[in-house]
Order: sequence, then structure tokens, then C-alpha cells
Amino acid sequence: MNEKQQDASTNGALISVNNIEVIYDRVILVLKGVSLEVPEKGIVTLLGANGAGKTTTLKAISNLLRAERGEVTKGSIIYRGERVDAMTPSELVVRGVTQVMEGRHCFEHLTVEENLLTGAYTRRDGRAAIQADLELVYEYFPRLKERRTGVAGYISGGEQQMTAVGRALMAKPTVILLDEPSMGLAPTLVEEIFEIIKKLNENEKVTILLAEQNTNMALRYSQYGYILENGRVVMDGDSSDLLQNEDVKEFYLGVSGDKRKSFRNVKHYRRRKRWLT
Amino acid sequence: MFYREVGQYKSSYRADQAIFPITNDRIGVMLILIVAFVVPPLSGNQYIMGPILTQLLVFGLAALGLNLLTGYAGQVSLGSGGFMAVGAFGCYNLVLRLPEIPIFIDFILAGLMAAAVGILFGIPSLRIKGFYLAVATLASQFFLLWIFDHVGWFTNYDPAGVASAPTTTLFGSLAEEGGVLGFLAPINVLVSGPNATPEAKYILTLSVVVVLALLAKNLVRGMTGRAWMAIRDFDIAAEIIGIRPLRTKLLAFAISSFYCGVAGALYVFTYVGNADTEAFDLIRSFTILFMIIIGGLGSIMGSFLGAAFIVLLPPFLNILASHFGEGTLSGATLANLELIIFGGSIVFILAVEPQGIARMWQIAKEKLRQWPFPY
Amino acid sequence: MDTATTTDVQTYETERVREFTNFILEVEGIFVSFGGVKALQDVSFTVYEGEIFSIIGPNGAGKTSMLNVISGFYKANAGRITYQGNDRTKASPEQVARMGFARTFQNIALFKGMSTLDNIMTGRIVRVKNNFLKEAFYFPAQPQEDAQREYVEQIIDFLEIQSIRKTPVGKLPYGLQKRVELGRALAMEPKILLLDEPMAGMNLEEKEDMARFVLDVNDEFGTTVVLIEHDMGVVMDISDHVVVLDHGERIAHGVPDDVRTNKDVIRAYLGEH
Amino acid sequence: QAQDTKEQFFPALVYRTGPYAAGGSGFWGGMEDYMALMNLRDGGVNGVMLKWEECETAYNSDRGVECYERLKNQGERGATVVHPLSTGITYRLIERATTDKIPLISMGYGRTDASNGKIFPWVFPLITNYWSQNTAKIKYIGMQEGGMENLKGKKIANLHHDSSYGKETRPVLEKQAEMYGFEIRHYPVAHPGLDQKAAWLDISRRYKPDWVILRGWGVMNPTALKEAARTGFSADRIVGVWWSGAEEDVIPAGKAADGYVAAGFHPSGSDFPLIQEILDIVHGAGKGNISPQRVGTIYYNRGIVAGIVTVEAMRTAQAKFGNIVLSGEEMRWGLENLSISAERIAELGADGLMAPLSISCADHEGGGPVKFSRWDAASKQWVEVTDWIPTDKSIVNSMIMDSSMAYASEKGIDPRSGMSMGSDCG
Amino acid sequence: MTLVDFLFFVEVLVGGFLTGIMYALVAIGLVLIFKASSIFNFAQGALVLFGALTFVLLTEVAGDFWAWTGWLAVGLAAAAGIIFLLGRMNLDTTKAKKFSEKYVLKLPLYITAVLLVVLALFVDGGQNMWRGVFVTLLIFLMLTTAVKSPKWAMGVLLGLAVVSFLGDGVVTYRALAVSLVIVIGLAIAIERIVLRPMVNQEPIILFMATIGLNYVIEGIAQGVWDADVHALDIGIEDIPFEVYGVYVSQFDLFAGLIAAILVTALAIFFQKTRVGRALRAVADDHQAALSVGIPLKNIWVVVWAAAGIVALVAGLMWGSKLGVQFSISLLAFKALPVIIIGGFTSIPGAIVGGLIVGATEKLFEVFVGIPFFGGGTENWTPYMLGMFFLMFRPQGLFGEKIIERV
Ligand SMILES: Nc1ncnc2c1ncn2[C@@H]1O[C@H](COP(=O)(O)OP(=O)(O)OP(=O)(O)O)[C@@H](O)[C@H]1O
Ligand SMILES: Nc1ncnc2c1ncn2[C@@H]1O[C@H](COP(=O)(O)OP(=O)(O)OP(=O)(O)O)[C@@H](O)[C@H]1O
Ligand SMILES: [Mg+2]
Ligand SMILES: [Mg+2]
Repeated sequence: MNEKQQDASTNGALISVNNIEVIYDRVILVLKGVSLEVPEKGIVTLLGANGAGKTTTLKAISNLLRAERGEVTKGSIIYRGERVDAMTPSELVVRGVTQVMEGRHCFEHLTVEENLLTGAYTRRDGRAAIQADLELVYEYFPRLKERRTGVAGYISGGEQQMTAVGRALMAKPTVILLDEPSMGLAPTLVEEIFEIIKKLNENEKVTILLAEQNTNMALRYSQYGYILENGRVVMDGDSSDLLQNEDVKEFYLGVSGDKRKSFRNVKHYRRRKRWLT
Repeated sequence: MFYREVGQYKSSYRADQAIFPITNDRIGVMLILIVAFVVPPLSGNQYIMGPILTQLLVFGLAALGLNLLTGYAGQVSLGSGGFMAVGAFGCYNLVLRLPEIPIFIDFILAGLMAAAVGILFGIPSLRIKGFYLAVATLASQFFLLWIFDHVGWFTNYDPAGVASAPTTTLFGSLAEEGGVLGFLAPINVLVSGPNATPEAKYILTLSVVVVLALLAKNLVRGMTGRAWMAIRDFDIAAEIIGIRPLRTKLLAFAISSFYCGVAGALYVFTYVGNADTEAFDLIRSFTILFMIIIGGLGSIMGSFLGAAFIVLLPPFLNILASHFGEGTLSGATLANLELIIFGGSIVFILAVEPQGIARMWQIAKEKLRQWPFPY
Repeated sequence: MDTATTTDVQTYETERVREFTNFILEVEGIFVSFGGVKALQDVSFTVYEGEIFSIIGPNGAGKTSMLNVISGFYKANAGRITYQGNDRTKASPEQVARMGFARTFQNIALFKGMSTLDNIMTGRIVRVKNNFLKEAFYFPAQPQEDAQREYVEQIIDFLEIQSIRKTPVGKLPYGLQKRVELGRALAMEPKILLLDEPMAGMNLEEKEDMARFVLDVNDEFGTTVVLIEHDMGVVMDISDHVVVLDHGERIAHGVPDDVRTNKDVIRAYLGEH
Repeated sequence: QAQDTKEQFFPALVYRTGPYAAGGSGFWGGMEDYMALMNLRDGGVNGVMLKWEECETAYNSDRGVECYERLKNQGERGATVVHPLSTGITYRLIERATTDKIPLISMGYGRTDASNGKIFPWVFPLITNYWSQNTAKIKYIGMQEGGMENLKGKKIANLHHDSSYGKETRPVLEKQAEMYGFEIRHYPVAHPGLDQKAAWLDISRRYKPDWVILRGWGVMNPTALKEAARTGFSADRIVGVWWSGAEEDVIPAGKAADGYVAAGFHPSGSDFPLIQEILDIVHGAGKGNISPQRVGTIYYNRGIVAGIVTVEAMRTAQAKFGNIVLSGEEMRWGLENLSISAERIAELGADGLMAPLSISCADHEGGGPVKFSRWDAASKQWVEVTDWIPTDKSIVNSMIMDSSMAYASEKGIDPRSGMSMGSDCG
Repeated sequence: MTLVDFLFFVEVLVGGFLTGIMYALVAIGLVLIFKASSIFNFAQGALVLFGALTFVLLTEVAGDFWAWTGWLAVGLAAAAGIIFLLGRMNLDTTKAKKFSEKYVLKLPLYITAVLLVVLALFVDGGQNMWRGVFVTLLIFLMLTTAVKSPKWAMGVLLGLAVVSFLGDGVVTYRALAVSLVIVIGLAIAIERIVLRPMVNQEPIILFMATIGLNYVIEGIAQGVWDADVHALDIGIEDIPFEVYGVYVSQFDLFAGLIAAILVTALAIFFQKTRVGRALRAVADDHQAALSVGIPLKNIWVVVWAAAGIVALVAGLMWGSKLGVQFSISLLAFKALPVIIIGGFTSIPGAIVGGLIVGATEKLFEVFVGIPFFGGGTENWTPYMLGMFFLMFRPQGLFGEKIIERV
């Protein structure tokens, strides 16, 4: 697409996605040539409307697509110099890539604590380390501690979301793919989540690829952003630049001029910009 | 290029809801039906008409019945054999004891009996779900067969417990020469018993199946079908939007059993000519379930495709084997190879397309629609 | 605790003045617990006919449980629910639906195997009078079916989901699924619409659309809306009254402005800014 | 294929897989070996080669029907004769074979009242049908008790497979119980018969019969013997029918089967000159249809007997119609005029393998006698304990008459005219 | 009730319990797979048959079978060793390993193996030889594909060779050892061929896949071995002894002991270990399990191997009771009511369910069925019981609660 992405694959990005096409069910073409890269220890965010292909991109990276009858038909995804399609999802986890899936996906019949512990399945650094991390997760999400013996199928939506995020943290990943981590969380917790992300990134040097609808937050906490529309990258740039971009401001942040509009007063009309036409 | 819906605009919702909205499909189905009604009888090939097509139709109908229950309403049942038996022995007794009734009315009555029994055994479905329900429905399978085995009346006290289809005419004894409905005598053909022609049996079966399949199609594209599918996909949500779970499930059990019952009756009267309970045993119930899974859950056509696969593949392999294997391989080896290939093709189909043959067919059509473009 | 008087109705940042007179739903002293977890403790509130009413609170506060009790899916251990003046505490979900309640779900509960159109059509089931025999023979049921379809097409137009009419909903992106769910609820022609986080997982633009839909439904049909949402912008902008739950208890109840400034609410939920 | 090779076609409805595979593979092994012997040694039967095609039924009745329909028109003049080898399949085929004019041989199984050739012109429950066999069994029990009069007051349990096959003898047993004054109680065992603990507890502890008749099939047989041993019922008080009397039925039961007695219309063993010849010529040429270890077992020998009967009927028909490929109708004539004398049996090298047999158009059974053998678990051998015991036609014939006439009236069949039981055919 | 009546009642009850335990042996296998992957395994019966047939035939086959197996194992072990060394020698080890895995090791082996297996099935002459070929190749193939390491393959093959050349004195142990390996090999093959393409599918589709599998296993079991009836003696007398007038069989008690051991071991495994927890996670959500790094394939191999071993044990017990023959595959149907009553996901439930089923069906048949209804009720009583039971407890006695939530 643009030069920046082309040469980036060679200049040491941790994950580079090169012009991939994804097809579901052998007929539905969803990604039509997406390229992006995630530098080591960076926070990169993927933005885009519903159905743009964010989830699909993340699943392509973590190799979970196959379980949904989806396929990368063109292009390649490279993680640390290796093609991910040669690895199974679990091998990827062992190598440090963990995904928080959209829609929680907790293990319904396991308790909250058991859910968190399965997150540490691939770890070999001993019980004590795992226990310490468990406590850390409980510290992040005190609500989970209260519900630790609750069966995950019965806890509230937000609690499930915390469990899903906590479970991914338990793997001590080096790269974490977050698919809408703030969904369904109370306002304070949304802040909290982004703080956690920042902390992980700064303290533990975790690389983060984030798909978010909360554009404002995502751009404030990330370093680089890509905007997907209809299975294509339509814009990318440093987060701070994107935050200042007029289009982004208008369509994703809802600020025109300086004032936020009231939801009661918004007019109902299609305003989505046709980026490509 | 030739298979397109481009340019076929629908001007009303009704047209949009037609069974085959695409003209090519409509023509295709018409052609298939005409061929089905005309060609086999003209060919006079008894093997094709009898064990191949009639068997296919009968089990296809049973599979369709189960598909309504399992594929549409989501209630996995392993009791279809039992319900077929109710229809079979019910119809046998009706014809035996009330020969005046035209046979197709007997079929309906037999189906209704099966439906009644189906409702009874459907009651637990309110509480029991999934494989638990599947296993629990085996109760009906075993219990019903035991009843038919142990109450001699059902088989007219035959020492071996075999119900053998009496010689029957299409419109019943009243339509015989001199009867009240004597004017029907010329078209009152024999449809079962040793002297009925294979053609008559085949056409009767085909007619019954076509009519019932059409009714089923209407059901599933209407509110009934939607209620079933809602229960299947998410029972709690369905209840919260106002669908009555028990009523909907019982209706599914009833209609499904009705179809199975009619299939059982056809089995006795137009296919084999007689039956004991062995014909409707556990394996039968399982086979019917296989048919709908392989054919495609929640697809009317899938029921028949699945039946074709399950019913026809073994003889097909057998024929192949006897043509190519004769002499080089022992009979036992061939028989086992058949089993392996049969099982292997099931696995293969599911691996390629878990949604079954019907879905494969659909994807093929989709591709055809887009052809020559890849997506 | 009760920081707002229910009679003193105010509006927030809007020119319209909304006045309500009748209670449509009264929830009194609801208790729900699961084993040791007290999901709801003595929760009471009232909803006016025609208003937009929001339930907010931290995760696990009991909001969804409250909605489940109202839908009849959870049975309250104690308490009473009155609908249009009649006690309906013991009604089953299906009866509740037939009384005029419709809802959407926090974890999307669409019928995955069906198309968008069929999903919305299921919402009409409470309104049709066909029986299965008529349907089997097609023609007797057809006029009714056409009428339903027409109604549903209006909803589809309203929600602007024409292009996905025939798509199986399982394959739709998250946001569209939420919209279809709203369509299904609307197809029931409800008197009360219960929405559980309808805007979760949407970007701003989509949220605005959704908010507009909700407001339009409320305006045009006078449908009462009970809304659970974590986006305070939306909640404070569009609701007439808000109740706040925390750990199963009601900590505030009133007009948005009052709630927003309530100390307990800030501590438990909003956080300091 | 050369013009002048004449081939008589036999459909082979076999089952080599599934729960009853042992019976199917044993029987067809014997039958095919016999036919192979004819071809290899004699160049066919009077110049007509025997040809068969296997169709796997897996003991499943529907597949049996399919096989029958598929194979019935093959061969120069269609299928000559069909051995369904399953009572269920026999029932399914009776009407079809009648319409198609193909004789159905159900040797030692099938529909008993089909022995009445006037009502069932195309069905041949040859040698001994179920009911006749049963009379022989009661006779055997009577002999053990020291005379038929001693049966009075005795108790017999009939442990049977809960299927059409199993239920078939209930009426005749009840009739005999009435005649001889013994008591009979039936114990149905559901397919496949893996668990009979309840039935055996009831038999051994509560009912305490003097004898048990075992009418099992497949795995039900060893299970019955084992369960009997566990509940302390002595095996030598159990008398089996001939579908419960093969090696496969007793070997798995181990010591529990020692002393168990079973009926048969032929013995086991491979000492017969005929079988030696088969081992020599057929297996010697690598053309055997079964593993050599199983040659001479009960099922195998049953197949040999079936082969003999079939081929002899063919010869009989050839004597009338010429050495041609026979049609079904001609074959039926051969069967209805079949008579195998003791000399002929000896000539075939099968002395002692079967009893003389003679069929008529009214009597499609032949009323062959029954022999009883005891299982010796140590040597793994069946030991004959009686000579041929004739069956009691007086009981059976009238029952067959009643039952078949009932069938005829239900089906609206006119009996073939001009014959009475035993008279000559037209 | 007189004493005699009472004793009779007790005897029926005990008989029922003991039969129930035998059912439980089969049921445990079903529960195992269900609990670990929510697959309702239709092929469990076929596995029982396969295990028992393999074992019994291995004790029966003649010396040339073992000779073939042994020499072939030596040959293949040597091949594996060479490949291993080649992989070591190459400088760029990962590349070489990959290469050898992909091409050198697998491709020709697949081809030869398939050819040989087909041959083994087809050519009936010298059956023992072909059986030997089949067994060895099966083991080798599965090992190499599963562990991706020629080292492992080499080790096991050498073990097989040693075992093959052992004398007749250790016939039973030899057969047992080899059967175990074969059963594990089968599990690996199942994972490869059947389960892997079906990740994340609906339970009913996976159920159907196991039906296909069922036919394949039946075909292979009867094709490679045979469909004859074989007597099996595992050395435990099936002679009843009397306790206060009630007959109890030593064999049944032994079966009970085995079942108890299996259940305890498996229950601990599931509840207390990391892998056990992972298994339960897999049962809930394949995709999520993948996303946390649970290697689905290994897990499935472990589970199916365990189920295969349980099936082998059940096959040995039932086989020595009834003779090894096709019908023992039908035992799975007797295990079904057991698991709905005990709960699909509870291993101890299988035992309790077995006891309940055994006792009810026997008591009902003896005291109601035979006196009043002409008997033959055993087939349906457990199912009827199960049905009524589930009306009140839809997840069975100990099953995990079915989660209903919106
Ligand atoms: N399993 C599937 N089969 C077929 N199509 C799918 C499947 N999953 C997703 N799609 C399609 O792929 C497109 C992209 O979906 P995706 O879930 O990646 O979007 P998204 O950007 O994550 O949206 P959202 O913000 O709603 O989560 C959508 O149009 C959707 O319909
Ligand atoms: N059926 C149930 N069984 C057990 N616990 C339950 C059940 N339903 C709800 N709970 C518990 O009750 C509490 C309230 O749950 P609820 O779903 O109502 O929360 P919520 O307010 O909707 O939270 P969120 O904003 O996260 O969706 C939670 O702690 C949850 O674990
Ligand atoms: Mg997404
Ligand atoms: Mg909630």
C-alpha cells in the first residue's frame, strides 16, 4: 500500500501482516488486502466500524481463523520472522502471543479462578509465580476476587469480560491481541483497563495490538493506529496525528468544532465517509 | 453465467417468499418431479423402483420427519424407529379391521396415532435437553417396540409377530365394483399385497412423499418453522420473546412423529410388504438420525439427500465390490472394506462441510451464481 | 438515599419538556440471590409510561438480573412487580412477552441459524393468529404472513438493515447483530422495551445511530424504554430517570443531573474526573 | 465368456459382518465350498457351471430385500433359488419370491407354516422346520425323563430370542405342554442378548424348571450358558435348538458349556469323505471360502448340507428338463420332486452328514429327523448322544394346516388345487 | 416376606449391582470423552470391540506374526534412527528437522504404509504376516506423526521388537503391552483424521463424525482380525461363591474393583490436575481453549487414548464374560442410560448410574416384568427410569449443571 508499510516488514516489526486476504466459508471475502505491523513493545490500535474486519485481522494473526472455517488465502503474517500459519494457536501462545477474544468466551462450567488458571496453562515457571499473577489479576479486578468461586457461565457480562482479560494476562504474554477489551465495562473500569495496558507495556514490555471501538481512549493510549473500512486499511498514522485528524475527529470522536453533541440532538442520517470512493 | 438471479426482480413479498425464488430452480424442480413420476414406471425396472427409489422415499420421509424435530426444532430424538412402528402397526390394523377406508386416509390416521404417541414422549423435552434428551427418547424406542412385540393384537396374533400387509386398493373396499363408491372402481388400483404392481406402489409412495414434503416446506417457512428454529437456536431467548416452549416443542414432536408414522406405514404397505419390530429397531432410529446430519440439519432437501447417501451407498459399494473385487478379495474383506469406506465417507463429508450435503449443494450453487468470478 | 423526588421531573440539555403521569411498571422490594450471591436486595423503582428509564451501576451490580426479573426469567425470592396496576410477579417469560414487554440481551441472543428477516419475523409470533394447519396448506395463512412481512419490512427500513435481510445473523458483525436484536424486539410492538447494553461494542457513530433509534421509537410509538448502558454520555443525554444499583442495592434514583452528582454514585460507579 | 459355458446363478445373501457374522460366514463358507467342489471336480453339475454372487446383508432385513431384488434377475435365466439365511429376511421375501417365481429355501429356519406347499408354493423350509424340531426336542427330554408319560408335571422354561425367530415356537410348545401335561414358561431375551441375569435368576431361583430350552442366536447363547452356570443351573439340563448349537455358541462360554446338549439336523466334523475332498480340491487349490480351521464346524457343515440339497434338486430338475440352465420354475419342480436316499448320501461321501430326505409339492419340509449332541468342553467337540430322532408330524401338520389356512384367508390365496398332503405334483 | 423371598430379593439386587458395574466400565469411556471435549462418542462400543479383538488375537496368532512384527519393527527403527541422525548431522538443525519431518520421514512412509495396509487387508494368504505388517506400521505411523520425533518412534519400535521376540511364556503380557500401544496409536489416528478438521463444530456434528469413525473401526477390527467368535480367558474364575445363601461371582467383584480403581484415578485427574482442568475447558469452548494455548490435538490424543485404554479394559472384562465377538460393541447401548442417570460429565456418576441401572432393570424384570408382562422388559426400564429421572434433574445425578443464562 504505502511505502511505510512496505519497508517496515524488514525493519524489525514484531508482527507484520502483509497484504492478506481472508475468506470465510470458502465464499465470503472479508479482508481484501490488509497490511499492518506491530513494532516490538509498541501499542498499536485498530479502529473501524462494525464489520470492518478488525476481529478477523486479529484472528488471522492468532491463527484462530481456521476454527471458524476462515482462511488466509493471500499474503502472509510474520511473527518474529516466522510465518504464523505454520504454527498452531497453542504454539503461538507458547511463543508469547495471546488473544482476548471478542465476546468473552469464558469457560462456562469452570469457576472464575479455574478460568484464570487455564490461562496459565502453557506456563512452566512454577506454582508460586502463577499464584502471584493470580493475585495481581485480582488486584486489578477486585470484583473477580469476590466472585472467584462463581461458575463463569453465571457471572455478569462485565465480570466475564474481566475474566477474559485476566485470563489472557495469566499467560504472561509478550504480545497480547486485545479485541474490544473495554466492552461492557463500567466507566471506571474502562480507564482501569487502559491503565493496565499501559502498565504492562511500560513495565513488562508487552507488545499490544488493540481493536477498539472506544476510539478516544484507544488513540490516547496507543502509539500508532490503523483505520479499517470494509476489509481495507484506509488510513494509518501516529495516534497523536490521528487524534488531530479532522475526519477522525468528526466520525470517530464525535467532536465537530470543540463541543460534543448531545445524543439527544444528533440527527439521524448516514454520515459515514466513503473513504475509498 | 446461466445460473443467475440477476434480472429476476420480485415485486411482492409473496414472490420473495416463494419456495424457489429463482426461476431456474423452479424449472429444475418441476423437471425432476416429472422425471420422477414418469421415468421409473416407464423403465419398468423393479430394482430401481423398489429397493432403490421406494426405499429412498420412505426413509427420506422419515428423515424429513426427524429433521423437523431435530433440524428445525432442535430436539435430538432417537425414537423415530418407535414412531415409525406406531404408524406401521397402526396402519396395518386399520386396513385389516376397517378395509372400507381408502388407504391414503389410513396413512393419515396412522400418522395421527404416531403423533399422539409422539406428544406423549415429547413431554420430557420441556426439561431435558441435548444429548440427555436424545438418550432419554430411546425410552420410547424400546418401550414401543416391546409393546408391539408383546401384545399380540397388534400383529393379529401372528406367531412370529410379523404384520403382513393385506392386499389393499387405493380407495378401499367401498370403491370396489358394486360398493357405495363403485364408480371409482376403474381407478381403484391395487397398491399393496403381492399382486400390486411395483409401479402402483412407487407412484403412491412418491405422491404421498411429495405432498408431505410440500406441506413440510410450507410449515418451516412460516411462523411455525420460525418458532421451531427459535427454540432450537436459543430456547430461553425464544421464551422471552413470547414463544411457548412446551407447545412449540410438542407440536414439533407431533408433526415429526406424524411423518415418521406415515413413513412406517409406507414401509409396510408400499415398500417391503410386511414388518416385524425388527424393522424399526434401534439401528433404524440411529440411521435416520445419520441421514439428517449427513444430509443437512434444517433442510428439507437435505433429508432426502442424506437418505440417499445412507441408503444407497452400501449397495453401491457392494455392487462396485462385486464388479471389481470378485475373485481377488474374499467376501469378508470386501464386506469390511465397505464398512470402512462408508464410515470414511461420512467423516470426509463432515470434514469438508459440517453442514451436510445440502449445504455443499448450496455452496455449489452460490459458486455457480458468481461464476466466472471466484468470489 | 433517595436523592431525587420522582414528581419533580427535569430534563437535561434539551429544549423539550417531558411530562409523565402514569406509572407503567412498579418494582417493589425485589430480592434475588443465587447461593451466597445476593444479586438484588430490596430494589424498588417505578417507571412512567412513555419515558426512557435507565438502570446503571458497576459490573455485577445486578442490572441484568433486574431485567431478568422483569422479563420473568428469574423468579424473585421476594418482592412485587406491578404492570399497569396489575400484579404480574409470577408471570412466565412467555406471558410477560405477550403482555407487551420486549427486550434485547447483553450477550446477544439472536437465533443464529436464521436470517435477519426470519429473526425479526419471530418477533411477530406473539401477534399472529395462524395455526400450523393453515400454514401447512399455505394459502389460508398467506394474507396474515404478508401482513407480518410488511410490518417487518418497515422495521428493516427503519433500522436501515435492508442489505442484510437474507444474511444468517451468526455471520454479522457484532454491531449489526445488536441492531437486528432491536428489530426483533420492535417487531413485538412492545409497550415496554427493555434494552441491555444495546450500544456496547459500537463506535461513536453507531452509538449515535442507536440512540436515535431508541429516541425515535420512544417518540413515535410512545414506547417506554428501560435501558441498561455503561456509556454515561448516552445515559445522561437521553434518559428521563435513572436508577443506580451497586452490589444489588439501589444507591440512587432520580433525574440524570441529580444522579450524576450523587456522591455514592461517583464513588461506586462514575469515578472522579 | 465363451458361448457354450452354461452357468446356473445363485444369489448369495451373506453376512460376514455384524453380530451374527459367525453364522453367515460359516454357512456360506460351506455352501460355496460345495459349489466350488462341483465346479472344480465335476466341471459343474451335468455340465452346467455354478455361479454365485455375494451380497452382504449384515443380517439386516432391508438390505436382504435390496440384495434379493438386485440379484434376482441376474444369470441367464434369473436367480434359480434363494437361501435368505435369516428368518427376518425370509419373511420379507415370501411374497416377492412368490410373485417372481423363485423358490426360497429356508433350511431349518424361516416361516414354519410355509411347509404347506399348497399355500406357499415357492417356499421350502427344508429338512426340518422349527416346529418339527421342537417336537423332537420334547421327545429327547421325554427320553431323558424315562418316557413321555413322565413329562407330566414337569416344568420347562423356554428362553428365547425376542424376535420373530425366537417367538416362532411358542405356539407349538404350548400345544405340547397341553398334550403331555408339562408346564411351560417363556422367557424372552431382547436382542442382542448380552445380559440375562434377571431371566436366569428367575429360572434358577424361583421357577426351578426341570429343563430349559435355549432358543438363542449369536451372543445370546454363550451368555445364557455362562449365566446358567453362575446361577447354578446345570448345563446338561439345557437343550438348545440348532441355531444355539454351534462351536461359536459354546466355546466362549468355556467350562460353563460342558454337558450342554443341542439339536441338529446334521453333525459337525470333517471326517466325511466329501469334506476331505473339499479340503483337498478346493482349499488345496487356494479356492476355499473360509479359513480351513473352520471347515467341519456346525455352520460350515450346514452350508454343505444346503449345497447338497440345492445341487441334488438341480439334478432332479435336469433329469426332467435336460441339462440346461434351469429357471426358477424348473428348479421348483426339482425341489418338489427331490428325494435323497441313504445310498445317494453315501455316494456323495456324506454318510451320516444328513438323513435321507424326500419332498413333495404339498410337503415342502420333508420331515427330517433330528440328532442331539453334547458339548465336551475339554476336547472342544460335539459328541453325538442320540441317533436320528424322528419328529412328531401328527402335532405339527395340523398346526401348520391351521396356521397356513389362516394366512391364506387373510391374503386371499387359493390353495393349489388337486393335491392333498403327500400326493404327487402335477 | 419370608427369609427365602428376602434372600432372593437380595440376590437379584446384588446381581443387578454387579451387572451395573460392568455397564459402568463401558460408560466410563463415554463420560471421559464427553467431559473432556463434549463429544458424545458413538464409537466407544467399537473401541471396546477393537481393544478386545486386538488383545485376543494377539494371544492367539501364531509365531510368524510375531516374527514379522519383530523384524519389521527392527527395520523401521533403523530407518527412524538414520533419519534422526541425518537430522542431527545437518548444521541448520531446525530446517533439517522440518525437512525430515515433512518429506523424508512422512511422505514415503505414508505411501508405503497405506499400500501395505491395503495389501494386508486384501491379501488373505499368509494372514499372520500381513497382520504383523499392519500392526507394526500402524504403530510406527502414528508415533511419527504424533510425536514428530524419530527418536520416540525408534524407542517404541525397538520395544515392540523386543516384545515380539519374547518367548511364549509371557504371551499375555506381550499381548497386553502391544494392545495398549495399538490402542494409543488408534487414538492418535483418530485425532489426526477425524477430530482435527472438526474443531469448533457443533456437538452433534462431532457426534456424527464418531459414527463414521464407528464404522471405520468396526471394519478395521473385523478386517484385520476377523469376525469369528473368540474365547478369552483372563485367568479369573467366573465361579460363584455363596454368602449367606446369596451367590456372588468372584469375577464380578474383580470387575467392581477395576471399575473403582479407574474411577478414582480419573476423578482425581480431572479435578486436581492442570491437564484435567484444561480438558474441561476444551469441553466448554474449543476456540477459547486454543486462545489460551491449550494444544487441542495433544489433549484429544490423551483423552482418546485414555478412552481407548478404558475400552480395552472393558473389552477384556466383557470379552472374557461373553467371548470376544462383534456383539460386545453393542454394549455401548447399555451404557447410555447409565450416563444420563449418572450425568454425562461425572466419572463417579458412571458407577452410581451403573448401580442404579443394573439394580432397577433386574428388580423390575424379576418382580414385575416376568410375573406380569411376560418378561423382556430389561431393554426399556433403564431408559424409562432415566427419562423420569431427568425430568427432575436434567443434568443427571452428578452432571454439571446445564447453564441457562441470558
Ligand atoms: N464466521 C464467519 N463467517 C462468515 N462471515 C463472517 C464470519 N465472521 C465474520 N464474518 C464477516 O466478516 C466481516 C468482518 O467481521 P469482523 O468480525 O472481523 O468485524 P469487526 O471489525 O470485528 O466488527 P465489530 O466491530 O462488530 O466487532 C463481517 O462482514 C462479517 O459479516
Ligand atoms: N443465574 C445466576 N446464578 C448465579 N449468580 C448469578 C446469576 N445471575 C447473576 N448472578 C450474579 O449476580 C450478580 C449480578 O449479575 P448481573 O448480571 O445482574 O450484573 P450486571 O449488573 O448486569 O453487570 P454487568 O454490567 O457486568 O453486566 C453477579 O455477581 C452475578 O455473578
Ligand atoms: Mg469485532
Ligand atoms: Mg449485565
